[in-house]
Amino acid sequence: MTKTAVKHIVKINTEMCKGCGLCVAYCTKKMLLESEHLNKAGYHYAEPGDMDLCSGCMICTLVCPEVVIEVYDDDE
Amino acid sequence: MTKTAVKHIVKINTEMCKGCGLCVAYCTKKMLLESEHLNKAGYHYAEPGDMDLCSGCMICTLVCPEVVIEVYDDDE
Amino acid sequence: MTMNKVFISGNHAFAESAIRAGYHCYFGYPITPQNELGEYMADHMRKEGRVFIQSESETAAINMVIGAAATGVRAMTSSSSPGVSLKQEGISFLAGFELPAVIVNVMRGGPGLGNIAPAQGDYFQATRGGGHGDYRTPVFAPASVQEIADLTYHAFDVADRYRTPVMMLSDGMMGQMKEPVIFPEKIESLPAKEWALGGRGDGPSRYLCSLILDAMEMERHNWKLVRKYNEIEKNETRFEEYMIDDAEIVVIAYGTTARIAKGAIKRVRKDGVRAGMIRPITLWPFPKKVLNELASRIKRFVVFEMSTGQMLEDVQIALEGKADIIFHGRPGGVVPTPVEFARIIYREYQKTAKS
Amino acid sequence: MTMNKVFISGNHAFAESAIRAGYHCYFGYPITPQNELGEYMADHMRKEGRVFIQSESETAAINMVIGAAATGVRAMTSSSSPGVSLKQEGISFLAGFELPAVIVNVMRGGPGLGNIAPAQGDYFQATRGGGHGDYRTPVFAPASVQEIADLTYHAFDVADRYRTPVMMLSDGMMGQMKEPVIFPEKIESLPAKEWALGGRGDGPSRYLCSLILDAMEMERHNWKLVRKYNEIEKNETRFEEYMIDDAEIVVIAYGTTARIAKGAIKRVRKDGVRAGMIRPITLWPFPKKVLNELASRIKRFVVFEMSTGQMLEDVQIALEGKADIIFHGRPGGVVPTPVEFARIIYREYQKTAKS
Amino acid sequence: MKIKNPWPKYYKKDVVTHYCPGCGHGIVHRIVAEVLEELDLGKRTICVNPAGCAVLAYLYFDFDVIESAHGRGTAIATGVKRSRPDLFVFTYQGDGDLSAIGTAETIHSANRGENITVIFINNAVYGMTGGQLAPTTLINMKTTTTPLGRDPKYDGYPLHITDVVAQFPGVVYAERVACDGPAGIRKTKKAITNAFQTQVDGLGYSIVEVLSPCPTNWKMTPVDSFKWVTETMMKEFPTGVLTDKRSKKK
Amino acid sequence: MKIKNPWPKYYKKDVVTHYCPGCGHGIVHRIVAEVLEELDLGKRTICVNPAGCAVLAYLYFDFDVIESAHGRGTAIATGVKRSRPDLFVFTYQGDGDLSAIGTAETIHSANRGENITVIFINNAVYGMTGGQLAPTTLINMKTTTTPLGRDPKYDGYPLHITDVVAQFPGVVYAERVACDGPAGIRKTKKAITNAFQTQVDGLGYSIVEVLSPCPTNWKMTPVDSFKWVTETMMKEFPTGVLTDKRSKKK
Amino acid sequence: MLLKLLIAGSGGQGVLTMGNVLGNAAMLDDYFVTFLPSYGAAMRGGTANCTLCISDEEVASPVASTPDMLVAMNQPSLMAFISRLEAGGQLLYNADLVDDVPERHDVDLFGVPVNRVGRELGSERAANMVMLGALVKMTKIIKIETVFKSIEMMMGSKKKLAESSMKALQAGYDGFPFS
Amino acid sequence: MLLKLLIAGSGGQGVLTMGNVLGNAAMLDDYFVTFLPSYGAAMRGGTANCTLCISDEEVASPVASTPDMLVAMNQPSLMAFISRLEAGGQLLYNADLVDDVPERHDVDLFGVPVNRVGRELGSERAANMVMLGALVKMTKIIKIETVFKSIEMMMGSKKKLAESSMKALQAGYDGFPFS
Ligand SMILES: Cc1ncc(C[n+]2csc(CCOP(=O)(O)OP(=O)(O)O)c2C)c(N)n1
Ligand SMILES: Cc1ncc(C[n+]2csc(CCOP(=O)(O)OP(=O)(O)O)c2C)c(N)n1
Ligand code: SF4
Ligand code: SF4
Ligand code: SF4
Ligand code: SF4
Ligand code: SF4
Ligand code: SF4
Ligand SMILES: [Mg+2]
Ligand SMILES: [Mg+2]
Repeated sequence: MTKTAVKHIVKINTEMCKGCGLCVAYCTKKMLLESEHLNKAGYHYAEPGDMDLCSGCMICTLVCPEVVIEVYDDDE
Repeated sequence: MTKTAVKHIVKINTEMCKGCGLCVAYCTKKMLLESEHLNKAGYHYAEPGDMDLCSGCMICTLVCPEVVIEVYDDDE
Repeated sequence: MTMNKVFISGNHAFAESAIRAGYHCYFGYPITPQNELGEYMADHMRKEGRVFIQSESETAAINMVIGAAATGVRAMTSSSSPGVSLKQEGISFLAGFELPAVIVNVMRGGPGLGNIAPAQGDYFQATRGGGHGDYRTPVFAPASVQEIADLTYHAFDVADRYRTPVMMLSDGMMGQMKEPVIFPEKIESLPAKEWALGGRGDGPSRYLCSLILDAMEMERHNWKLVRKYNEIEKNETRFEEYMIDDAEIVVIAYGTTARIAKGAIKRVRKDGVRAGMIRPITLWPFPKKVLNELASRIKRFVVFEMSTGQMLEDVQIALEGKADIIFHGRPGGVVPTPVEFARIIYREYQKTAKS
Repeated sequence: MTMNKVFISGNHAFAESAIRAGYHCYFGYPITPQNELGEYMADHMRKEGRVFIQSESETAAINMVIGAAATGVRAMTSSSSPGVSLKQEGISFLAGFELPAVIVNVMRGGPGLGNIAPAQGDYFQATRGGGHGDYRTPVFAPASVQEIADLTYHAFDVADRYRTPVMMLSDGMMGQMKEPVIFPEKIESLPAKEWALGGRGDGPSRYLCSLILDAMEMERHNWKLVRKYNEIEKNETRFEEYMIDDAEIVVIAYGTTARIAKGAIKRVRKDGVRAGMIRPITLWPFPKKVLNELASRIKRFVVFEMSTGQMLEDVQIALEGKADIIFHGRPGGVVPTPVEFARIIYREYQKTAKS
Repeated sequence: MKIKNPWPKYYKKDVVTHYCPGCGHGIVHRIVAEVLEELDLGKRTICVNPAGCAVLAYLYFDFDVIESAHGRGTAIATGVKRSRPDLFVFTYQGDGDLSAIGTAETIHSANRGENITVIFINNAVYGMTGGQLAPTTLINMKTTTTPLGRDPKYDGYPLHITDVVAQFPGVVYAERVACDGPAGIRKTKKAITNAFQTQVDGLGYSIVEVLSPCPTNWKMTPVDSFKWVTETMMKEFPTGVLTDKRSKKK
Repeated sequence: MKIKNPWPKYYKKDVVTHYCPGCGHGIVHRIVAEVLEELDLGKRTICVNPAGCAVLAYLYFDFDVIESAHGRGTAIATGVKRSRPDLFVFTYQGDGDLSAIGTAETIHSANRGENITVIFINNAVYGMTGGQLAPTTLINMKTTTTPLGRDPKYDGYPLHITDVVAQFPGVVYAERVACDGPAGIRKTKKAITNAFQTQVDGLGYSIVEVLSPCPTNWKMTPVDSFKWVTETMMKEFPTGVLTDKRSKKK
Repeated sequence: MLLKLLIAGSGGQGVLTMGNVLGNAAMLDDYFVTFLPSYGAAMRGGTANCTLCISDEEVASPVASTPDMLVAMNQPSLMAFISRLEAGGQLLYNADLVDDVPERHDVDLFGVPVNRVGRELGSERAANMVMLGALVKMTKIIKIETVFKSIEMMMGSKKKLAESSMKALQAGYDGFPFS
Repeated sequence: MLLKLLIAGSGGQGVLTMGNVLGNAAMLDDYFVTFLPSYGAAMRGGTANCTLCISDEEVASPVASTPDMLVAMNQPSLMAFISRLEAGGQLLYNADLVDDVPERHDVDLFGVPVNRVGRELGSERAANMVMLGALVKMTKIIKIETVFKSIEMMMGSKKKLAESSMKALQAGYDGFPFS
């Protein structure tokens, strides 16, 4: 898979994530993954995989019910 | 106005009549009249005029809210 | 004075007095014997740029009142017995929210559809917070059209001061009859309520809710309400003493029955019967103290109600068994006569004499 | 015996026992903490060719009950505090119609939305006919899941015998907790009710109504109801005496608080504290007589409620000031502990000793 | 001498109704009684009375009747019919009763497709309580609570509740008719016959809305009231069959 | 490093909601907060919370909120708006709240054309109380009170309340959308924007029905729930604009 | 002094107006006064009636189970209430609509041809004011001037109505007792 | 004798089933027993817990503010409830999902690798029954046979589930104390 021009950084507040898996399912680049670890609340939280794949399409933030995903333009 | 073949007799229970005037207004032969007398309840009750005019069409009984009109075939 | 006296019905007096109290919103649903109240509002409120809505039901009306009260304006609804039953959930919410509102109940005969004649059968519902949960509402019981005007005006102040729904408990006779009335001054503007919701503006967001999932917190809220109710008992209890000083037998009655009892007392006094009356003007808080004190010297109390005996229980609680209580009730819409009451008072007075 | 014992929740016990009482129709609307009751009905009623309807509201549910009861079948509805407030108009109609029905209230914290924890804040509403007009409804207060089963079964008989709505007053803890229960026999067929409406057939037409426009007639109806209520007071008052014989201090509590109080009494008895309890099983009619009689020898009564003090008033009325009453309430969903109650009893007992 | 209009079997004789002169209730009462007789239903009928001017209908109807709390008629009818499906059950309700306070019960009994019949008397006002605004009151129409006429901005628009429920799959027959003269009264009888038959055939919910004169609160003569129904009320509430799913359901 | 999705101004930060994983409420909450920010309404907004899973929404919304008794939201909103027409007022209600116990309030606030907005979360069940039948439950759908599936004969049919009110003259904007994936969520935001703007322009009643997943009571994964909305729920409840009278009213 | 007055007639006859005008006048003369109408939809188009209690001290009950005076505007209302009339009391009846007056020797009976007088004055609708005039004359408690003022207050807005009412009032006052 | 037992875990771990099975068994052994679940939508997908009170006399309160025994199926529930554990009480925790056990020297701590054991038996879903077996062994109040009967009664309809449950129960019973 080719890498995108502008780089993006995806931050997920894993402690507040409820592991619903929606971002994982809808990530246009399939780069978000479900962790096999549980957070304190007992959920398999989501975590970014290969950040370079991120296109910054914001779909993940659109579907996240918990508003725990932040996407940044990595401008340097 | 020509008289009808079969004769009819119209009886109105004037004491229970409320003088609404519907039968008078809708009588197809305009033969029902509003009395200038009041009944005990204080209404100008309806009363038949020239019975011979009655066609037995039953319109009066249809519109009477108090069900106080009776129409008979005068068979003799 | 005569000049600003008006000959007006109880239902209209409720309405006119509320308008003079500066209230902004009326929400209600028609029901006899209080239709004239809403009709008066329909005539006057919109003209004055205020709000009149005939709601789809009493349930909707009380909830509209909640919404209006939440914004800090004075709001009111009115109904009669069956309709007031439908407001009980809403009244419980008002109490939980601690929102001020005035609710008028022009009582009629019950239970069920009953009839449209005057009765006093909703006393329990009014004085014990007919809705669910631990709460009380101040209840005013006017005995004349003038008092309807005065107490309605006052009710809005009490509602605001304590942030509580207030009930005006009247009956079909009071609502329908006309008497001369002098109305209080019209209030043009009211102080703002700092707790009212009006959008967060530049401040922090706020919410009004009665939901308190944590039991401990809920309990704190319940006891807070109780403290408030104790305050109200301390400050707002009202009653009228009538010919008490030399009384040997005391009548307890409110509203319609009280004014009839007055007539009865006048009559028996002519025959030297030393009768007096305590007329509760607030049914809750109930004038317990004065009754209990009286009981130290008076051994016979007569309770008159147009019901099968409801205020009776408050009298029993107040007197703590210190005196005999005779109850005479006429439920179902029957309006007793002064002669009838006089006969009872006379009979019971004889007994006192004997004993 | 073990064999027909089942480990079941209070909510399910209400339902199963009603089914065994041969009732035909359930109408209700979901509300925590009694959802399992309706869900049990949904599971069982249609299977048995009976009627289960989840109505659009509590208001609709109680009116569906009226319709079903009018045809003579046994009918029931259930809810929790806010939902029961919405049924008050309908309950008043049931009383006016003189129709039998069973209404379950699994109480929660209030007022308003409050919370879903166990509470006893609807006592006034239940025992004083929360709706409008002069009426009462028998109120049963089970203190164990077994008693839920027994009293629900019994409630249908009382409802039919006196043609009156009957209230089952419980709380979230009772509804949710499971205990071993032995259920009464299932009733297969019930006697016909001659007053029930079923079409005129070849007889005269009949009607059921609570509207009585003539005040005199309405009054007659009101007093007829009172005579019935007196009968109920005479025959149906129920209470449990617990360690009363040698008691020097007596606890009064019902339902959840009563079972907790029992634990407390057991504890203090270990320290030689002569405590006992009167547990009202019917809240209306309230066991006035026994309390009043006890007051001649017992000078200190402790009232425990999960409210800010409602049954308290019935105790005051019953004791007529003959004894001291100490009230300890935990409203809002807090479930008190035996230790907590024991401390109160102990403290008050010391005072008795002193005085 | 033979009588041409024998007394309706299920209507009480020699009782003076409490209705005002020319009130539509009396006419519809008679029709209901006639149809129950023609379909031979009177013996197994339970009627649910409203709170409204017809609250006393049980004094005139000669079949079993139960009263209802204001607006709850169809909930009560649901309870009756569900416990005794063999009975013939209908409600008789006014516009305030059915389309204001009873809205939820009306909508949901219809949506459940209860096998009951609703006779809906639309006189555009609250008759019994003295002529207040009803959901059905026409725009600009004066009532005691709209002294300047109904203003849609404040009071909303005339509510067409029958058209609403007619769209529900569970509502098998719905018709609006007008009690505005001989023809309208005949149509009314036909509609009520169809509605009752729908229940008898076990097909589901049926409702007949009758535009009915209230001379007293309209402040018109009975004759003018009839005319007003035809000329004014029917403009807002056109008569006709609103749904007829009988063939589909059979 | 610039953030592409700054935190919505009117949504409380660092608060864990009580919603189940994948619940639609969370998504719609966020959208509402975003639109209030974009239309700069947050400062003069009063939201009426329901009794339902969203009963605690006031813990998440960062604008003024008043709770309502179950089903009475639009009555309360009416009281708020009528006393303070300058405020922006919307209700947030579930299907049980709005279309069962609240039916009368919904119908009549809509018919009065109250200048308020209704956000209607249709998840086809009673979420908060544990998954009972709702008026919107699909035919044959299993719930805790329809263990064998919703049977129209007993339980009635799925109620299309938004379609009903959309026909009222006082209802200016009504749209049904689905929270079933990125596209649906974008449409949802657009619809809510239109509805809010309708009120801002003083045109009258607006309502947005959101088909919203309830994974817990549907007993599905959040992802399957999204699919189920698209593939099953939308068959019964097609999305789209149900009425748009904005041009007429202007 | 306590005067209990019952005015009865059929819906359209304006008996409530009579009561209101007189009650308002009593107020203007500084009496204690209560007015209680029959109410409710119970008997549509049937009889209407109202009770007035006029006194120089607080009025206990506005209800008059046994009135001192009865004004009957038509036959049915006369029949309905005459039996309740206090012994020694007075009955005023509409001579034009009442043709048989039941025997009661313990009360004074006065017939007033109010419809006729009204008609002669050109408005039969003012018949009630004719009766009111007669009543005022008979009771001798409230000054006729005050009643004029009262009419002024209550119908002031409707000039024509007020005038014809006053004319009728005067006629009834002057004409009483009619023979 | 009065044993107060609190079983806590996350929604899906079947803690209510544990309580039900044990409570039902206690009944079969003719004990007085109460079972009180946490209820309400208040905390969706959060922790679930239930309280069991087993006694040879009537149980006053089904609430256990200070349980004698605590069963914690995961870390959060351990954290939530350990402080409430009665001094001298016992704690059973799921060793597979709990990695730090807060210091409490006044109670006995037993770790049980229920997920592992369950997995080994081929059904991790039966982990709760492994824990129940250990619990029964430790409490020594209710006969294991009765617990089997109880499972039979409550899952009888679902043969497979019942069997795997019983296997797991036995394993937990035999394995306890795990070291
Ligand atoms: C709960 C309740 N609210 C209000 C009333 C008063 N009430 C009785 S009938 C009625 C409305 C009557 O209008 P409608 O239903 O149109 O019947 P109509 O008299 O016009 O035939 C009202 C408001 C009541 N009896 N009960
Ligand atoms: C008067 C009353 N009845 C019932 C309830 C219980 N209750 C709370 S929310 C609710 C229904 C929730 O379903 P819905 O409105 O669809 O909202 P959701 O939880 O699905 O979002 C019920 C029945 C209540 N709080 N008050
Ligand atoms: S922004 Fe788009 S590509 Fe990047 S993680 Fe989110 S969904 Fe995936
Ligand atoms: S969508 Fe949000 S809550 Fe769901 S898994 Fe992704 S980050 Fe977590
Ligand atoms: S039957 Fe016809 S013609 Fe004869 S009176 Fe009646 S309406 Fe007139
Ligand atoms: S229609 Fe009937 S009530 Fe009306 S006037 Fe004719 S007879 Fe009398
Ligand atoms: S008020 Fe209207 S509806 Fe009622 S009886 Fe009179 S005319 Fe008929
Ligand atoms: S139950 Fe359904 S609606 Fe409620 S929070 Fe959970 S998923 Fe959301
Ligand atoms: Mg009407
Ligand atoms: Mg829902």
